[in-house]
Amino acid sequence: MTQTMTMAKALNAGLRRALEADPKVLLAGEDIGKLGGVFRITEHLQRDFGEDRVVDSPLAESGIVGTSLGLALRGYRPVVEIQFDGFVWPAFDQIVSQVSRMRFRSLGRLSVPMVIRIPYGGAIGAIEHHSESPEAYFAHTPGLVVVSPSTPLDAYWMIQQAIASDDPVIFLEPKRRYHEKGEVDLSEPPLAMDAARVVLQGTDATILTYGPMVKTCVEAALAASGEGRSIEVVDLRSLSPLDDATIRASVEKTGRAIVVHEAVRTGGLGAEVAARLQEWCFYSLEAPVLRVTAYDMPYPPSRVEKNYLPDLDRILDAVDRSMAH
Amino acid sequence: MTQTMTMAKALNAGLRRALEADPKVLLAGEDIGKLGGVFRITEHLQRDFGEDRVVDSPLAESGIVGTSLGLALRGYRPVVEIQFDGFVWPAFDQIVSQVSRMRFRSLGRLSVPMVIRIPYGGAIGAIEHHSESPEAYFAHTPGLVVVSPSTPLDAYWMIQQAIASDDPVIFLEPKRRYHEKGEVDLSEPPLAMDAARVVLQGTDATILTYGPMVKTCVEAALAASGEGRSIEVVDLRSLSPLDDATIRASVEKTGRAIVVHEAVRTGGLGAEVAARLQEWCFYSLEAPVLRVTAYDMPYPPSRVEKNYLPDLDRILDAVDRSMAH
Amino acid sequence: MTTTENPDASETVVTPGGTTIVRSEEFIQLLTPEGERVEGESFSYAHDDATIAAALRHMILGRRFDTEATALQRKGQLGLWPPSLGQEAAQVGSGAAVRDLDEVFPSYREHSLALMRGVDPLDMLKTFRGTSMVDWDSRATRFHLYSFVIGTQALHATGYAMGLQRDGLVGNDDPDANGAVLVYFGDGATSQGDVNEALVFAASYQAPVVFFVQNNQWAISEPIELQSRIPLYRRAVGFGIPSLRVDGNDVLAVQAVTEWALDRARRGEGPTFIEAFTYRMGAHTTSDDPTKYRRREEEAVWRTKDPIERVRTHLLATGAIDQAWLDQVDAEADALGVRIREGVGQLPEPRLEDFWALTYAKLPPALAEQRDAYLAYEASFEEA
Amino acid sequence: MTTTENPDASETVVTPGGTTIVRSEEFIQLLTPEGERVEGESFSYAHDDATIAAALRHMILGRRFDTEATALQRKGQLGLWPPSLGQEAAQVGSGAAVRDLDEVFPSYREHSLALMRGVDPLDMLKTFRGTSMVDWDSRATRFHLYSFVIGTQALHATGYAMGLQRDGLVGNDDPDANGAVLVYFGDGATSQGDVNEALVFAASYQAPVVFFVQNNQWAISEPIELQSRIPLYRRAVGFGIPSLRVDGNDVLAVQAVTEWALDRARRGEGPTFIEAFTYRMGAHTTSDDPTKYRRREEEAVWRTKDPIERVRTHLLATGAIDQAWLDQVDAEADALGVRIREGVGQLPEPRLEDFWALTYAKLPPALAEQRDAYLAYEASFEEA
Ligand SMILES: Cc1ncc(C[n+]2csc(CCOP(=O)(O)OP(=O)(O)O)c2C)c(N)n1
Ligand SMILES: Cc1ncc(C[n+]2csc(CCOP(=O)(O)OP(=O)(O)O)c2C)c(N)n1
Ligand SMILES: [Mg+2]
Ligand SMILES: [Mg+2]
Repeated sequence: MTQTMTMAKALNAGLRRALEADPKVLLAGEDIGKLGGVFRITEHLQRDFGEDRVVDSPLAESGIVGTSLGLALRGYRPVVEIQFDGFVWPAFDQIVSQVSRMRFRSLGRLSVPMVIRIPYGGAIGAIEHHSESPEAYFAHTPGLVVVSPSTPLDAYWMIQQAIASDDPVIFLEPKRRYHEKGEVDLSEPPLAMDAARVVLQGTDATILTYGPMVKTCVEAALAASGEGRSIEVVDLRSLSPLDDATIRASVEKTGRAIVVHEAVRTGGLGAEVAARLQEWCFYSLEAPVLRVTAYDMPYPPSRVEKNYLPDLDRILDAVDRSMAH
Repeated sequence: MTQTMTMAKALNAGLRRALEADPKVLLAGEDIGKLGGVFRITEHLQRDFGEDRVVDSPLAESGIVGTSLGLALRGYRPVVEIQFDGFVWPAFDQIVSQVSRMRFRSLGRLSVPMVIRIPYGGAIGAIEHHSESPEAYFAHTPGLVVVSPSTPLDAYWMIQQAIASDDPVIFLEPKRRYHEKGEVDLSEPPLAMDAARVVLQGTDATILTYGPMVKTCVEAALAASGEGRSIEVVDLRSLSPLDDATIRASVEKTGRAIVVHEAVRTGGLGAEVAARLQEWCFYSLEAPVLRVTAYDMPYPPSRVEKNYLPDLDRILDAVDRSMAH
Repeated sequence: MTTTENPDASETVVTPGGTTIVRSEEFIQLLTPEGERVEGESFSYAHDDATIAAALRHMILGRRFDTEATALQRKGQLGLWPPSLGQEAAQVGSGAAVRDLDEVFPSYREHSLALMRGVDPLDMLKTFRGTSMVDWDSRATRFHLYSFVIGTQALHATGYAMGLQRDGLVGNDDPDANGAVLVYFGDGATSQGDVNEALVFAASYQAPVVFFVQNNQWAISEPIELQSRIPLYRRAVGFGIPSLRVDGNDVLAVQAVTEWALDRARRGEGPTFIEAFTYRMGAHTTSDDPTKYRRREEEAVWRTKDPIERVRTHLLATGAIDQAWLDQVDAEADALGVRIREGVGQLPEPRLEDFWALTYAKLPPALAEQRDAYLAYEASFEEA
Repeated sequence: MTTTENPDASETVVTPGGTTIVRSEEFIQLLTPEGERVEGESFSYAHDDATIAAALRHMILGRRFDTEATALQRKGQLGLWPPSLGQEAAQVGSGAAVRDLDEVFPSYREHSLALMRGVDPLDMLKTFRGTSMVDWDSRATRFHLYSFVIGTQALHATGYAMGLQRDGLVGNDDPDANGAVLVYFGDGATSQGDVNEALVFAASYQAPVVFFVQNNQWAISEPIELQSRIPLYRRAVGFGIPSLRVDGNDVLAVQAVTEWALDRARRGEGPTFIEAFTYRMGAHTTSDDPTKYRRREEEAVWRTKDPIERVRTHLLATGAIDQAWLDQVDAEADALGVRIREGVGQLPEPRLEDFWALTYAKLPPALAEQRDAYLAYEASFEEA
């Protein structure tokens, strides 16, 4: 059963299905009730599942995550919405010191099946704090699963897989893709949440990316194919743990790798991917792993964000540079 | 004028000198007054400079950093003590969203000359949250300067340089080295705060490290030299920005690099260093950049920390693996 | 079910002269919605009609600016706008209490106040047009940067106030040698840890800071009851901070109360917490749709409490102003409208290359390289 | 200087029967330091001498355990120990109020309470010896993990209480079908954003949670006055949460007040905030040196208020216990001492390889590789 829908609708449908499937699932966050969230991802869910399961929270992110941890200890599966990427930091202590470690600190007796949904990334013309890409901070934190869907199909299934996971999941929603449509097969998940996906097959070089940049990278790869280049695109999907096998196989095959993300370059996820690849594929790499990322500065005013973020041209430029080796 | 002193004393002396030199310098933090801090780094400073300049703060890290930001806007140069590494997270929002960006968001009109001192790292037999290595989180945050001294000499001068800096500085103190002694030349700073230092010259491979691991790496290099290997050790000192020139020159010379840190491997600073090196030295590297780090799990009980953290043997093992290429 | 209501509402004495206070149960009002001046139990308005007229002018200009900005957003000239419609008295009344050495820390909705402090309205639009970060001189205006992370500025303000203490600008005999800090945040913000920690620090150090909450009844779609089931101003009592609630749509009462609180702070008597009871008559921002979560009836009730209407009625009745005066202010407002409508399209477009230098005091080599590579890359298109 | 003291201390009615309350100005005490039973204005102790004797036993055993652990640290058997000396009544009295479906969220100093909840003392030592993380079954004991980040557990407890509400375990006619959450933190913790946010959430949802502050006058070297210039229990009033202060060294009063508060919570009447006024008679931890920051005179005064002494005096006077009874408890305490002194050295040493599997529910391949590489590496030494 396949339907065409936006990522926003797919998330809404996935949440709905999770709420239906398991009475222990509940949603919490600011404005997620009557308003349905500022992005309407939870639209009508409070109406249909009640205020006890779709909970408007006081305006305090640490409180939202901390109380959700308590609910998780009681056997609930809380799905928390952080309104925008830039507002997750007040909850960072709870996430890093508590949520990510409860299993470890309890010697495996306790688990925290919590999902923290974060609309993230830029290119939506927003003011500051509304276009951040915080994935590397989470990926450096053992105990957290960090994923990002890039299509409505993945959004629909991954949100359900995240909720079903017994580990805490940071669920990064590429908000600039919320309103783009795609086909969603509602019958069966196409892939496990922890698997990367080869989106486009190629032989000359591999572009590794995730979330909002997948579409841009596919466009770049298609443009490059016009110039006779065969570019493979890998959607990482799971940013922590990484799907090493898929990443490695692709780059061993092509011999060239370019990592693309919206987060700033220094200390971004691209660094980890590059560090692994150069170790795994030392003898098969024909060029250094290149990174196409935002520049090392805070997110600038939105009127220059198109220059700040990776785009088709910069990705193609990196492909050229890689191929020139 | 050279004196032998511990790093703890060197920091105390450096703070004292900064307090003397500039009436705008003030210290804030939990228990830093009468008690002199749980590590006694601020011992006697409140007695000598008064409660207005050495301020015991209520038990709230976000409050400490947030009010210090306000003081900085008023022209003060606050030096904040976070009691232990694991307690910096409640202040993370203030650090990431405010302190690091005030210059940027004010278009350069404002600056935040704040130093955030964090005793960090493990190997002191402590309970959880007291042995963390959070440097990568800060290094991924544009606008922050992140440094770590490895000797009493550096501690004495770098704390003063950090206080003199017009940028916010995350000042990471390797607490396991607090009580080790070293020579301190009080007359003149030997090096700028943003420069890496070649601690040991060598030709076969470069070990890149910082903070608590410098001593361990030097010991490893000396042990390796017993086996006829010439290992260069670079103390990064400035973790953000990195001193690219020194790092690059060393690895171009030796052709081999091993990065060593206490933080977990995935997404650690070693990833960034490796990513840069493989790009810069693609043709001169004779082996992949290797990383010797803590394992990807939360900090375990202290009775196994010696196995969890890099030690002399694991570093030598990495040197062997690098040389085997 | 037990109730947590205070059985004894008369617990407290508030005297502007400065004696004992825990909290006032009084709803402080000096000008009714109908435009009648009333005497408060503890506060009275110390200024003449000319001062009231000046406040009216600020409110009218503030409202016009806000309405124009909202319209500009609708026309695609701004990315977003958070309207301040209905909160003019809270902002202008408190702003009128600010003196030379005082400092104001706003949230992101204090547009009327920004104008009073001399911020250029076009500079304010830059942020919301996306051509700039926050482009006004917070030193010159003593009006600090807008803050978009809820509650964060409460701590900055408290720290700044601790700086004033250290600078000897508090508790001097000469009142003109004293300063204080006035910080704004919303009802929703009171749930944030940062705001509560600010109360702890301010109380602990008796910092000269006045916490000014515009309780506009809503935090986006969340009603005040979700944040607090008891009147909000009581929050600070538990921290040892005197607290009161004022009719936030009454510019006279707001000014009187804020003057008193700032004065206490300047004299070295510590922080105060003011809840200005007001209403967000418009949407949260231009992206918001209040029909999803609140009833038109509620909005209608609050329209009868409009903060501007009552002052106009009053001053016309006393004869302090006449239609000609109002026409002149309207003309001024029209001119403001023209200026920003014409100016907004001319706001300079930012260039990415200028932003690297704003990241650190001195551009680190790696960033200089990045910038230069960016410039070379951009130039390569021009050449092509 | 104005004062923020409440001029009207009689503001409030507290009736354990469950009517109106904002806060009690009363310092609730039912057993004086001299061992005399007194009647409170609003609370009385509902149990017989046997219950008091049981509490005394728990306090004696708790103190012995704590003293032994402190000694073990001095001998190098533990890395650190945070003594609970002097806080036994606060812990045992409140612990005695806990019923079957209740849950306890401790900080890191509730050793007496841990024993009452059935936590094995040797398991408790593991954490401080560094052989384990937190090694007790928080589900079986309903005594949750120790928390070392100040204040964090206040939110967890509140969330857990929200879970009890959703599970239908609150407000049932059958009192045995109801549960509540009791959460502990220190005076210093009240400054943390998390604790204040917990008060917001608890009040907003009327969660069945009792906030139990052991105000032991110190947060390491910081006196309570640095965190709050007014009595601490008043904090929660500002959040709409009934609050009271009890003599934390009076096990009877603590039990009475906690029973009342837990009962309210179980009945669905929402949260309560209890300040147990007590004293940290020892150091903050074995690494601490209180002589640096507090006066011996203060310690001496508090020694006269010892929580155990007064109960012993009282029960001996009423004849509820005699020396033989005391000897028997001492013998029990001796046995406990022997057990932990002998057991501590036998606590199993941890193996790093076991910890990878605790990071995620299912070991990810990369971590399995890390572990296997580690094992191979370790094995290489054995071979050599
Ligand atoms: C830390 C944080 N969380 C969430 C948001 C998103 N947000 C922006 S305004 C707002 C509501 C604020 O309500 P209130 O404090 O009452 O101020 P008002 O907008 O009514 O003036 C929210 C939730 C934010 N900006 N910062
Ligand atoms: C977030 C955080 N900051 C700092 C610390 C270090 N620390 C441990 S105990 C303590 C004092 C706690 O005082 P209080 O809350 O009164 O509890 P008590 O120790 O007196 O029982 C401090 C500052 C910590 N554990 N967590
Ligand atoms: Mg509001
Ligand atoms: Mg204490």
